[in-house]
Amino acid sequence: MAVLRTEALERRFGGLVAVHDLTFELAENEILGIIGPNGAGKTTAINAISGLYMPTAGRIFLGEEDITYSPPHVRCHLGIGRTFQLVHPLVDLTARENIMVGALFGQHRSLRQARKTAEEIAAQLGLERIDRSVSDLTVLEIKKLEIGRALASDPKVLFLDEVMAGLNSDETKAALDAVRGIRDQGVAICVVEHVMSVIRDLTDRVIVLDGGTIIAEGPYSKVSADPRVIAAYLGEEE
Amino acid sequence: MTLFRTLRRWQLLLLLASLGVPIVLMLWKPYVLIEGLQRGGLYAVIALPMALILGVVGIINLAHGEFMMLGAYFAYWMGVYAGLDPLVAMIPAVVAFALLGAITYVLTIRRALKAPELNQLLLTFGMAMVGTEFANLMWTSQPLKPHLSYVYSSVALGKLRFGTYAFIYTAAAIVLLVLLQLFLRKTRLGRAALAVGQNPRGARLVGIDVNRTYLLIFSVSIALVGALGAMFLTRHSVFPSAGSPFTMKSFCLIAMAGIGNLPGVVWGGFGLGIAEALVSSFRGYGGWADVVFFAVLVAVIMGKSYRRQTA
Amino acid sequence: MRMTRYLPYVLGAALAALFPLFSGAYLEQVAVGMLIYLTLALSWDMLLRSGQLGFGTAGFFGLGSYAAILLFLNVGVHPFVSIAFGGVVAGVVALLVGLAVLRLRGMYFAITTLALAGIFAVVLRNFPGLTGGSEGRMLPNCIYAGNTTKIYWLVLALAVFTIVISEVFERTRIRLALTSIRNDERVAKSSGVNVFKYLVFVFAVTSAIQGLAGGTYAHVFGFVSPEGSFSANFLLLPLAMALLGGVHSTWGPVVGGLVLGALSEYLKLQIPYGHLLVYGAIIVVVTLFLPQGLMGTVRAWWRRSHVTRGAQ
Amino acid sequence: AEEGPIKLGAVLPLADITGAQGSKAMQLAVDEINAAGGVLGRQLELIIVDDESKAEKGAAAIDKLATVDNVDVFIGGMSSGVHLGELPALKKYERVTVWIGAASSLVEQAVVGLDWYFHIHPWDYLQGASYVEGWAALQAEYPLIKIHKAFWAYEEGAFGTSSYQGSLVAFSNWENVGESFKSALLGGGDYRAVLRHAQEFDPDLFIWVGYAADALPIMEQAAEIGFTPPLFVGSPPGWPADFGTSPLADGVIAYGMWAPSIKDVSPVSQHFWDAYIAKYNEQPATYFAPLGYTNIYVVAEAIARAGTLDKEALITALEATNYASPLGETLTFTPSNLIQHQGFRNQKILQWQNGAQQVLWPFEYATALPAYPFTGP
Amino acid sequence: MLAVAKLNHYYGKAHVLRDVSLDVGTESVGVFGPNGAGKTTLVHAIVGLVRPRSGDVTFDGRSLLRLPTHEVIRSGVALVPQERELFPYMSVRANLESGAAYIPGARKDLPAALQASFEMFPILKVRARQLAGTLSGGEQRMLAIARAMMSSPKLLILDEPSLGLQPSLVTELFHKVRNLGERSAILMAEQNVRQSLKAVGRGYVIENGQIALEGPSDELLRNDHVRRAYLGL
Ligand SMILES: Nc1ncnc2c1ncn2[C@@H]1O[C@H](COP(=O)(O)OP(=O)(O)OP(=O)(O)O)[C@@H](O)[C@H]1O
Ligand SMILES: Nc1ncnc2c1ncn2[C@@H]1O[C@H](COP(=O)(O)OP(=O)(O)OP(=O)(O)O)[C@@H](O)[C@H]1O
Ligand SMILES: [Mg+2]
Ligand SMILES: [Mg+2]
Repeated sequence: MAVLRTEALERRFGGLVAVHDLTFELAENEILGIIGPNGAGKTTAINAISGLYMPTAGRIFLGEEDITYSPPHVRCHLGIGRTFQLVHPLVDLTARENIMVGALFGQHRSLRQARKTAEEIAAQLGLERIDRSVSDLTVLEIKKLEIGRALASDPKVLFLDEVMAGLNSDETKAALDAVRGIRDQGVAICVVEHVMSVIRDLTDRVIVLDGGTIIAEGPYSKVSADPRVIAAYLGEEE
Repeated sequence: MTLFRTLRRWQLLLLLASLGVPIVLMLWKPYVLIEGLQRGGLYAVIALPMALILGVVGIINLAHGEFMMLGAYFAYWMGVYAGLDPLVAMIPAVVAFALLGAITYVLTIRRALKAPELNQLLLTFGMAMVGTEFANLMWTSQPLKPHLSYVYSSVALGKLRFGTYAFIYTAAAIVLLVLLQLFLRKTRLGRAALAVGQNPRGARLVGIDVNRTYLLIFSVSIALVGALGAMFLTRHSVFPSAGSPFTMKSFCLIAMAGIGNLPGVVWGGFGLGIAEALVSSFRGYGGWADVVFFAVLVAVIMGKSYRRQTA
Repeated sequence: MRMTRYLPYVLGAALAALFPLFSGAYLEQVAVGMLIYLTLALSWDMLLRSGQLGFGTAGFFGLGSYAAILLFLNVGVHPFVSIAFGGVVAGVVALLVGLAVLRLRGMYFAITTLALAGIFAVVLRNFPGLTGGSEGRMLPNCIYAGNTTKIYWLVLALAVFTIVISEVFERTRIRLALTSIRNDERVAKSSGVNVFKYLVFVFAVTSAIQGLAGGTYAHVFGFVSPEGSFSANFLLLPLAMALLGGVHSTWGPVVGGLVLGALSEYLKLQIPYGHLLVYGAIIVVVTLFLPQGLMGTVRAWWRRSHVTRGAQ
Repeated sequence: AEEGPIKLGAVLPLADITGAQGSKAMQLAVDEINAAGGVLGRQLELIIVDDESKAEKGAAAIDKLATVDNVDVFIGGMSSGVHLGELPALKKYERVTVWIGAASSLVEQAVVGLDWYFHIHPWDYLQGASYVEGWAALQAEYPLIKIHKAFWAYEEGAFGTSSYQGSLVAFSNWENVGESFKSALLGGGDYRAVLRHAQEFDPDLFIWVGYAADALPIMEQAAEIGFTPPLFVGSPPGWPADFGTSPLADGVIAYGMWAPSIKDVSPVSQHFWDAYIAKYNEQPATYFAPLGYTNIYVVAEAIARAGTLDKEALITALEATNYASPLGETLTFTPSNLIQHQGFRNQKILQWQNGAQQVLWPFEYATALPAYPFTGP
Repeated sequence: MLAVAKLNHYYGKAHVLRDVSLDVGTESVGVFGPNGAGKTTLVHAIVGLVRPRSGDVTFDGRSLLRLPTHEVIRSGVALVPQERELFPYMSVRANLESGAAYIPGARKDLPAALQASFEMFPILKVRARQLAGTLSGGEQRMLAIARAMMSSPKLLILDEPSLGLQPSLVTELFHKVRNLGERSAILMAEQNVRQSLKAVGRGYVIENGQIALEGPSDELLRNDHVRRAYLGL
């Protein structure tokens, strides 16, 4: 059964249709990859699903519930977690508190529980410097923080928008394991990445967006061979 | 789609209103239009230099009005000692206040730019206090104003008799707007100012001397407001707290126009001036003019935010 | 363990409560003024912790003053009840207004709250029958008949109440909510923070505190008037105190309020003519040399010495 | 405690010219009295505390003067708003208080029944009544002057409104129209709407109640729309420095308690004028200067009369005050509507003529004949 | 052309650059290293955005260390910052123009440079009138790269330029870097070690703020440590 489903989702900015007629499903325990050229509408789709932008048309269902017009915090309560492509950690909080925000408000834990949750999640993600101020953290740690905060709200669906960009191969490997670990907890995951090795190794299924619509769908091996995808997105590797 | 269409209709209505209201007023209460434009011109012209440094480069200057007040005193004493008419004194005022602005910038603002943004509030609040008290100690709180016979010149058109001089504020607002727009749009320095205001680090990385740009814009703003103080003095008295209401008025206008929108400041000034003049034109309702000022302000700000959210 | 943690606070509060024992009426009266401003400074800061720059402090202060005095004069309730009423009115008005204006951010919010304060004052002035118009209304007898010690305790209670609320804000989830909103609203929303609810909540609470302060002030000094009760002083001075002390904390505005309050009184006695010049100059210099505010500087220094010791 | 100086505690807004000059004039009087041997063989000591025009600062000032300095008498005062905040403190100490400011009748209501409270400045309604008297006298004396219709332009704050409302009752035999404007002191400065309404009303007498900052701009804007009522009256608490030099000023009627020209008819005033200029090298520009001077002399003479600082004796001695003041008239304390100890009740009707304020009424102090009607530039 | 000598930098007490030295001639040089190694700090030190505690940076024989950033840029250095640093409320076109407008000598070639940018990233031409702040992540990256190239710098520094770019553009970018490297100097910090090693002639590996390895790219490609830690082999 689908955890998340969109029907003909659309989002415009003035005359520009950033997401157009987007219909897809996310199954339980699935890791779905969304790829597509820059400006294809991937981030916009995540924003529309997580509620930061109201869709201009279409519907979104989380399980049975229609969340098309719910405000973002309600969607978070209902089980949508996400990270941000351009990370903006909460700089006046420590790393631990950053994660606690998700636990406190996403799931309405008590402070004490939230603190514990934050510790567990940090341990799970290998985030060590948990009581440091965010300004001392490296990009890698900040990305872990992003995931941790989303995870702390105990989502049913987790959107990861280019969290692995900028990691080297060692770090990527660790991140892949972490994401799989999250999936194993029963979270359906949707990853947006431009690093094909990640998509290849991680995803069960891939959707390719271009110009706001799906141009291809299927396992990575299949879509990566699709000439349209190669032309629009992958290019010829020399 | 429907949204798009209603927006259009909405804009059309606005356009009609902005043309229709003046025409109706012109026929019904010509004074309102004339005096509203004059009064609004004063608001607008004094807000423009603040819009330049607040809206463009993002420095909040709570001492704005105090610089204007000092400019007015400067012009007054130029009149006493050098026999200069305040309008002529605008020229030395520009020079003197550019210098004053530069010194102020180097000694204070420059250091505060690295600090949290709100510190500028405190810093310029302290500066405003120093300015007011300095004037108070130097010249007491007794108002000063030179006599200038041209400021009450008027023309009579049939039964309609109105003052002509105060259009100088209207004209100054428009001229200053045009000059500033040209400066910001057409000159490299102006564009650099915009860039600095949006992202100082980015500006450095394209080769802009950020510090010099700040210095320049701050001095220009102070020079302008100093000279406008001289112009203010032609029709108003100067006293130590003469400037502070204009700081707040200017803030209001800039917020109403939207940050960085200089034409909006001028049109907003005119609009508020006319609205105030309209309310005061009903005998006994002058006390509500402030409410109208604030209500229009709030309505515009709210309306814009609403449009931003739906668009 | 718990006991010792709160010991400094209890001691501080006791010391403040016993202040009248070793001060005279004069210092009490000065303290009354300082504590009122301190309350305003702290409440202003509490809203600022959500990233919202409020310029409505004087407006809600004045609103609370009027509500308290008018209820007291027309209905004849106990002064405490009327002060509470002042707080409630300010809070409720803030709640209603907040539902609309809290969609605004940054300078737009600041100016709109400033405009609202202006509207309150003008509207009250234009209903002379009820409000006494421009002249305002006067109390035949002030609270405690001017007994400064009792007044001091009353105002101290107000300040302590505000400090406690502020600490509640600091020690519960509220701090994380407000900080996340201030740092990145999108992140806050997507992490489940009901941003609007929290903003309305703090706006109403802080405005209610300002209303309480206004009601108290009006009862202590025995009058309300548009010029007196809505004076820009009740906006600008608290703002300066909070900023000078250091924002986003309880103790910054408290220290700022005490320091600036004491400084202004001291300078006034030392330099009868022109003390405001020196006062302003000190504000400028402190801003330049202690950009983090007094408490921020102390905290940074503390952290530095702490970290050094930790490293050794 | 019979040793050391007699302490007078004054509270004034020192950043304002009224408080600044008032306090200087007080010091002048104290120095004069001390130079002449003091009072009861003791020197006077004047302790001035700034109220910063804030109620809470004023109240703290009273407490300081009472408890730290332990003053014998409270003097001073300017704004009514600040004074309302000071009253609780004053009532607590119940020391003899001789106040020169605070004209609002709201204050009068607050000091009902206080036998130690002496108020020198006329209440707002007293001022109104005195102008009624003045205009009646002027109309009787100069039949050319006829007033049936009056237009009141008053600043919208407490000062303008209370003056207007205080006068309205008094002038019930005129047809009055009032309208408020925003004073330049508070960010206003455009009077044309009000002036046009006045022009339409075509009054015999036009009066504006505002501040010094409004004075010249109002004249200019009236000239701009060609508004020249036969009587153009201004009633600010002080005039701007250059008002007299403006050609627009000529013929403008001023309400006030004092004008420099009073020195021509009053030796006390002349003495005060000369002494003030000699000491401070500036001219007294507000009537708070002679008021401050008066404040000291009234208190000092009363102490001398009482022969003691005993409160009851001092009150009795103050009640017997009969001081020829630099403001022209002789000051005595008589009951007003609500209180027992009201000092001045009269204002003067002055007129700007050739750059100076001349007294038109009361006729005892008249320094010039009225110029009528006002013709504008 | 560019010589960095014994650079040391601290954030508070953290020693993030330790005696870092490197050279860039007319060639492309890569800087690799894990997150937090100090790559960004190094390039910031070169352009004067941070002031190192000791060491020296010389460019064309002139020390850059005392120069303010804008002078460094005007002397012919351009940086594609990791954080993009665009002007969010300016149009794409105005952002591009700003890349050349303040560099003496680059101004007259502005139209041609603009043309070249649009050729390199055609989407920017489509978005020319859109505000930079509303661009997608990848589009912003393109704009940052294009803006830096607008001035035809003598030395181009790229801090993780491939971040967020679609694969085809990454390939193109590295291709471009290789071509450009034949004419002007390039210093590129990258995580995508595999592809970028093909684009640069030489490389440095920074770890914990120190140069751990350096050498020609083919040598690095063969190095065990590099293969294990950065190529995932
Ligand atoms: N402003 C700062 N204040 C304190 N520490 C900082 C600051 N900037 C960076 N650091 C720290 O300095 C170290 C080096 O950071 P730098 O950004 O130079 O690394 P990097 O190699 O560019 O890494 P990345 O791949 O994450 O971009 C990191 O540990 C980081 O946490
Ligand atoms: N607020 C906005 N106003 C106008 N256009 C916008 C806005 N936000 C996004 N766009 C445009 O919508 C398109 C889709 O953007 P989006 O961020 O969804 O792309 P993306 O697929 O995430 O790309 P990338 O891989 O580069 O992150 C882009 O072309 C972008 O310029
Ligand atoms: Mg994206
Ligand atoms: Mg980096």
